[in-house]
Amino acid sequence: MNWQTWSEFIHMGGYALYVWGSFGVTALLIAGEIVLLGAHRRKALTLARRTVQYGKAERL
Amino acid sequence: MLEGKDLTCVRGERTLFSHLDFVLREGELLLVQGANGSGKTSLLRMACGLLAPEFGEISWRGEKIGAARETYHAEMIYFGHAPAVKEDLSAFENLDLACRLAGAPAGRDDVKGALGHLGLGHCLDLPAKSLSQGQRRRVALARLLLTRARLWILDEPLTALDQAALQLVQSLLGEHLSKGGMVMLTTHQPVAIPGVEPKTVQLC
Amino acid sequence: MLEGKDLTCVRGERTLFSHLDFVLREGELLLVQGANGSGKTSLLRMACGLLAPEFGEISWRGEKIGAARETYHAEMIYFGHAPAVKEDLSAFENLDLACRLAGAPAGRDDVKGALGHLGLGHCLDLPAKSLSQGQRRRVALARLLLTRARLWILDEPLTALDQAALQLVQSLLGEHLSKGGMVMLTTHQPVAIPGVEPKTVQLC
Amino acid sequence: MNAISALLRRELTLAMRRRGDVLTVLFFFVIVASLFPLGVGPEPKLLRLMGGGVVWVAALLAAMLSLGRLFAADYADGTLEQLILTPTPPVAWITGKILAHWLVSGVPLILMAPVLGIQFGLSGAELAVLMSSLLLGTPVLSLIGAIGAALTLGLRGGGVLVSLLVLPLYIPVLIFGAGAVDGAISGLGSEAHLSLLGGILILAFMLTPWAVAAALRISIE
Amino acid sequence: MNAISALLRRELTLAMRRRGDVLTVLFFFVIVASLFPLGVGPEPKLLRLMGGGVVWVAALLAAMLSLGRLFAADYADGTLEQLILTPTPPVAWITGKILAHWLVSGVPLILMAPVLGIQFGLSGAELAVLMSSLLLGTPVLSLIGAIGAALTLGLRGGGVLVSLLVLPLYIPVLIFGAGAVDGAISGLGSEAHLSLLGGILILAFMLTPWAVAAALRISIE
Amino acid sequence: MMSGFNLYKYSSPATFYALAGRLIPWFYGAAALLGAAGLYVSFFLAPTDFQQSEAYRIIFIHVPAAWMSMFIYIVMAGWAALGLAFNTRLSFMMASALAPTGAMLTFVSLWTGALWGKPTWGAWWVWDARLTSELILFFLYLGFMALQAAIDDPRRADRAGALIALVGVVNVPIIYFSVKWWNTLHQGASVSLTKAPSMAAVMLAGMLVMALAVWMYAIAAALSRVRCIILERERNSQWVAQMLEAEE
Ligand code: HEM
Ligand SMILES: Nc1ncnc2c1ncn2[C@@H]1O[C@H](COP(=O)(O)OP(=O)(O)OP(=O)(O)O)[C@@H](O)[C@H]1O
Ligand SMILES: Nc1ncnc2c1ncn2[C@@H]1O[C@H](COP(=O)(O)OP(=O)(O)OP(=O)(O)O)[C@@H](O)[C@H]1O
Ligand SMILES: [Mg+2]
Ligand SMILES: [Mg+2]
Repeated sequence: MNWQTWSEFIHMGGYALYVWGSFGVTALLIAGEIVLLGAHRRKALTLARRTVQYGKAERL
Repeated sequence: MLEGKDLTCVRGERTLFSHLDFVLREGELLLVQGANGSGKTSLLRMACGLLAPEFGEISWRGEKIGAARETYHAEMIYFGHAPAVKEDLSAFENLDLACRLAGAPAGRDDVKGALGHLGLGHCLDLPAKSLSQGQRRRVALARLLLTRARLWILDEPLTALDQAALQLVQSLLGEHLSKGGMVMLTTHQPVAIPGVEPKTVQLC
Repeated sequence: MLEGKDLTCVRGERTLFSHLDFVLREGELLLVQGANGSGKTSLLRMACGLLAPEFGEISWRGEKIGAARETYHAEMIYFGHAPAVKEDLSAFENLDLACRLAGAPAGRDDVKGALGHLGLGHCLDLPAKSLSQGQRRRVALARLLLTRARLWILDEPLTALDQAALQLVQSLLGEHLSKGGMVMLTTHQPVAIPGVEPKTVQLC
Repeated sequence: MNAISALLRRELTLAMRRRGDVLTVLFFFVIVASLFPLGVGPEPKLLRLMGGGVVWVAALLAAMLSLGRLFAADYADGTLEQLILTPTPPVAWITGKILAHWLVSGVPLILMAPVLGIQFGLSGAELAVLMSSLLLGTPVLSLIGAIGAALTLGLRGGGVLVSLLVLPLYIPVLIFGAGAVDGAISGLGSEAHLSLLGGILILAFMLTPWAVAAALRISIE
Repeated sequence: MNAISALLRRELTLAMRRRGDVLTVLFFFVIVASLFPLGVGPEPKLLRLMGGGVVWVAALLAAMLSLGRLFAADYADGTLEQLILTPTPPVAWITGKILAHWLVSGVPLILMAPVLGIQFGLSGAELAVLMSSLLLGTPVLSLIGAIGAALTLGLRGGGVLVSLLVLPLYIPVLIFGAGAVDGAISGLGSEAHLSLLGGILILAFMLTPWAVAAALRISIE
Repeated sequence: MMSGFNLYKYSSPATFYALAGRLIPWFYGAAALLGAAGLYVSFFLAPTDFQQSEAYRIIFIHVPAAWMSMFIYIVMAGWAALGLAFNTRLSFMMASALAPTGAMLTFVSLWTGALWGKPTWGAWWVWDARLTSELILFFLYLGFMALQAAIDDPRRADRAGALIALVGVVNVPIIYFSVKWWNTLHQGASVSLTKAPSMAAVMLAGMLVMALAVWMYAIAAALSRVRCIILERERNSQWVAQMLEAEE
């Protein structure tokens, strides 16, 4: 085990900014992409629903 | 009263017309006629103040339109060849913004009502790029329902419209004229407004 | 013989037509009809090979037009919405170059004759930008007088033409058909070619 | 006033709907700035000396290319005539449009500049000077560029033509902007350059809208 | 063959009738290259080191701006469809068009380059290397650029978009072109760079017309 | 009336839509598990480097991201080529779906590299060959996405994007070697990571596990995105209507 305490872990031997900057931003980007994908899916679904309703209305 | 005196129009190297006079009084319809390229659009743009005449002058209620710019523009609406509809905005946004920019914002419901009146009720929120050519022109025409302008200058407002929309526009014109409004119009199609005898300007 | 089988056309996200068949034989005129936006231009461009059908195939003398590209293009002439006239070249240069590029150079006198036939004799050497809309379309149409193509695909060749030019084009078409040529045509105007009963394809 | 705020809102909405166009200009800026090290070589000392100049030249070129968006679309679809025919004084809405253009195409450049500066090895204080010089300078680019954009409306070859009209006028901005960064690098200080840039900004802000209004009248006839 | 020579003649005639456009690109080249001494400062040693790179970057940007002329006019007036419908194989006339484009927009840059090189203090032999590198490199710019021009036909924001597509692909040309000049300046020799440029030219000449043909088919649908 | 091939072509996005829907959770799950394992290796198993101290741990995200950014570009170009060759819409959609994830990973590798460079080289960025080519790769992704965004007609967008992806992939080796050559002619900053031999195995394992995690994540993200694209494109078709009705 490399780390005795949490603060040591957080401190990363003085390189906290760089290490957590890397891992943190990566995590943020991945989370962001997942959120955007969810939004994209909701948008696509509403678009499709609206189109289907239009189609029905036109056929009537 | 809109009055043009001794107007000459030169485009490129050609003189399109010269010594042209016209007067448009309250409740009158002025029809500008002529073949393609005879200068109808040019005359209408002069009347708006977009194009300066080579000679002659145009006045609104006795003042030159260059000098009375702000009051004139507040009382005038122009409808040109291009519909001034932004492809990326929805029909609602387009009309709403057009009213705001003209300095006469309209309520949400009025805007919706105007679009509904022109048969666009079901596509208020579609971006204009997915509207057909005719539908775009209707969005532009809806401004006529909301405007309080006295003078309407309309350049071929009837193109790309189907029969129903055509009737609607004609009845709009009739109503406006009967309330003492003024209309300056060009069109290649026949117009018939009950109870109105149009004055004409013939270009050739 | 030009043959289209089971054609489907998708533009953007809309299917304009599907399962469309047509056959065009020697001496026949095929009239493609339909409202604005119904897909006439799209069908003609498919027939040229400019637009790939979503399904189905088009063949010329039994071979798919994609495979027989060179022979097909050598026997076909297309006239689209845009007149393909360069504004900076004169009428003469435009027509001369069009023939050369199509691989069938014509003599100086033939080119002049064709332009003269279309009433452009007096403006051979004016740059096309000083020609009117109708005159530009005549320059483009003059190619029909010089071409040896069997198949003519014409997209609204009659717009912006006056009565005389209209007659001329119709007689050109009649002559071409009587010599066993083929014509595929769209137009919003009525066409009457003596002795020819057009086939029609109706799009909607 | 109401009309102007409506116009601003409209411009920003349109920019949001056309995000691609905005981003493209931004990445053009980044790419052009990155071309230089590739042309000149990776020597860090040399690059540091060039850094300010290169970022500024890239900003100039990006601003110039983004001018196409300023009036062209409105001209093509007829909105420009309608704007001219509103009762609002032209100078007011023209200023609004230029402001919107700067917000959409100038501000992203300012925000991206430090990233490019780092690539050229500029330090923190130098980056701050680079950003302030851009903050004062890019509005001038939008203001002056608007004149060129208005004059070339509807002309063929507009893109290249506008560069020919506008780039020479951009040169003072370039000199003072890049000079500010150089001053910071060489330790000579950059206040003088920055205050000159501020002066140009005020001058341009007061004069150019009138010139643009005149240019638009000419182009729209 | 006849059709191709007719096409070439046509392109050159059109360029002569539109001399303004050709000159505009040339002046853009000159202005961009001259912006750098203004942005970076007048240090002669620094300028000499940058010279090759800057001239090459300016050439890249000028070539990119001139791409608008390659197919856009023919697309707008319908000539492009007619060209596609000729019996001539597309690759043949596309090569012809690109060649004409290079003659009109690449060759003037080559001829102008020594003047700019002198501004940066390059010597005679170095200028010769600069010109040969441009001679080998600018055709590649036209060839690769044609792909971008063909793909962006008729798209809004085409000008900036084409730069985003094309500039990254130009980078090898920039590196070897500017590298040749640097080699001459530093005395390391420039044969290797020039022969690599030649190799790229041959490769591009053989491959890009096919890609352009495909791109045109896609855009014209 | 419809030939078997046509039927296949029409139904293929529909079946793929459902299939992708079933696969996505598994790929996300695998990504999460592998990611957790990889992070455990990175932070707890891998010992401290005696030269770089803890900063070197960035390698566990940097290298996998760099690998995947290049790999995804190649896969994207492969789908594009398939689409152009066989005219299958699904291939084009896969290519478009991969691009944003690829661009994101390229950015991650640039970002983490910069954050690593500051403590090790003392500079956020140097114009080293590998760095420069990664930057250019980023531009290539952006160009692809910008082109597709600028085209409204999906059919044209697909094909145009596919062509530029292919042109890019032909150019990538040329760009790579030119950049490499450009840099070595001058003296560049040399990247060398000093590592004890015993460390190498752990590090390699960690990087591999993380790379696998990123790989799984990229597949999951691309599949989710392709589902959205299919839905947008096929919203006029029968099966979408049926599917939406079945849901209600
Ligand atoms: C912005 C800066 C950086 C970028 C864009 C970058 C990019 C890359 C790329 C593209 C790779 C994969 C190359 C391949 O596998 O062939 C890579 C691998 C690697 N990078 Fe970086 N890098 C950067 C900074 C750094 C720094 C500062 C270090 C360490 C001091 C570093 C260490 C490594 C190592 C050890 C590898 C794996 C080497 C191998 O597998 O061959 N990188 N980097
Ligand atoms: N900006 C311009 N510069 C030079 N000439 C122009 C310009 N605008 C129009 N013209 C020319 O002026 C003439 C008249 O144009 P105008 O648009 O006024 O005609 P019009 O009567 O409205 O025709 P239409 O019925 O086709 O609308 C035309 O010959 C046209 O070529
Ligand atoms: N490149 C394109 N991308 C997307 N949609 C297109 C494209 N070209 C045409 N369309 C659409 O396809 C439809 C048919 O167009 P087409 O030009 O074939 O009509 P048309 O029958 O020739 O009409 P017109 O009589 O007006 O010439 C129109 O709704 C049009 O908006
Ligand atoms: Mg008119
Ligand atoms: Mg049509």
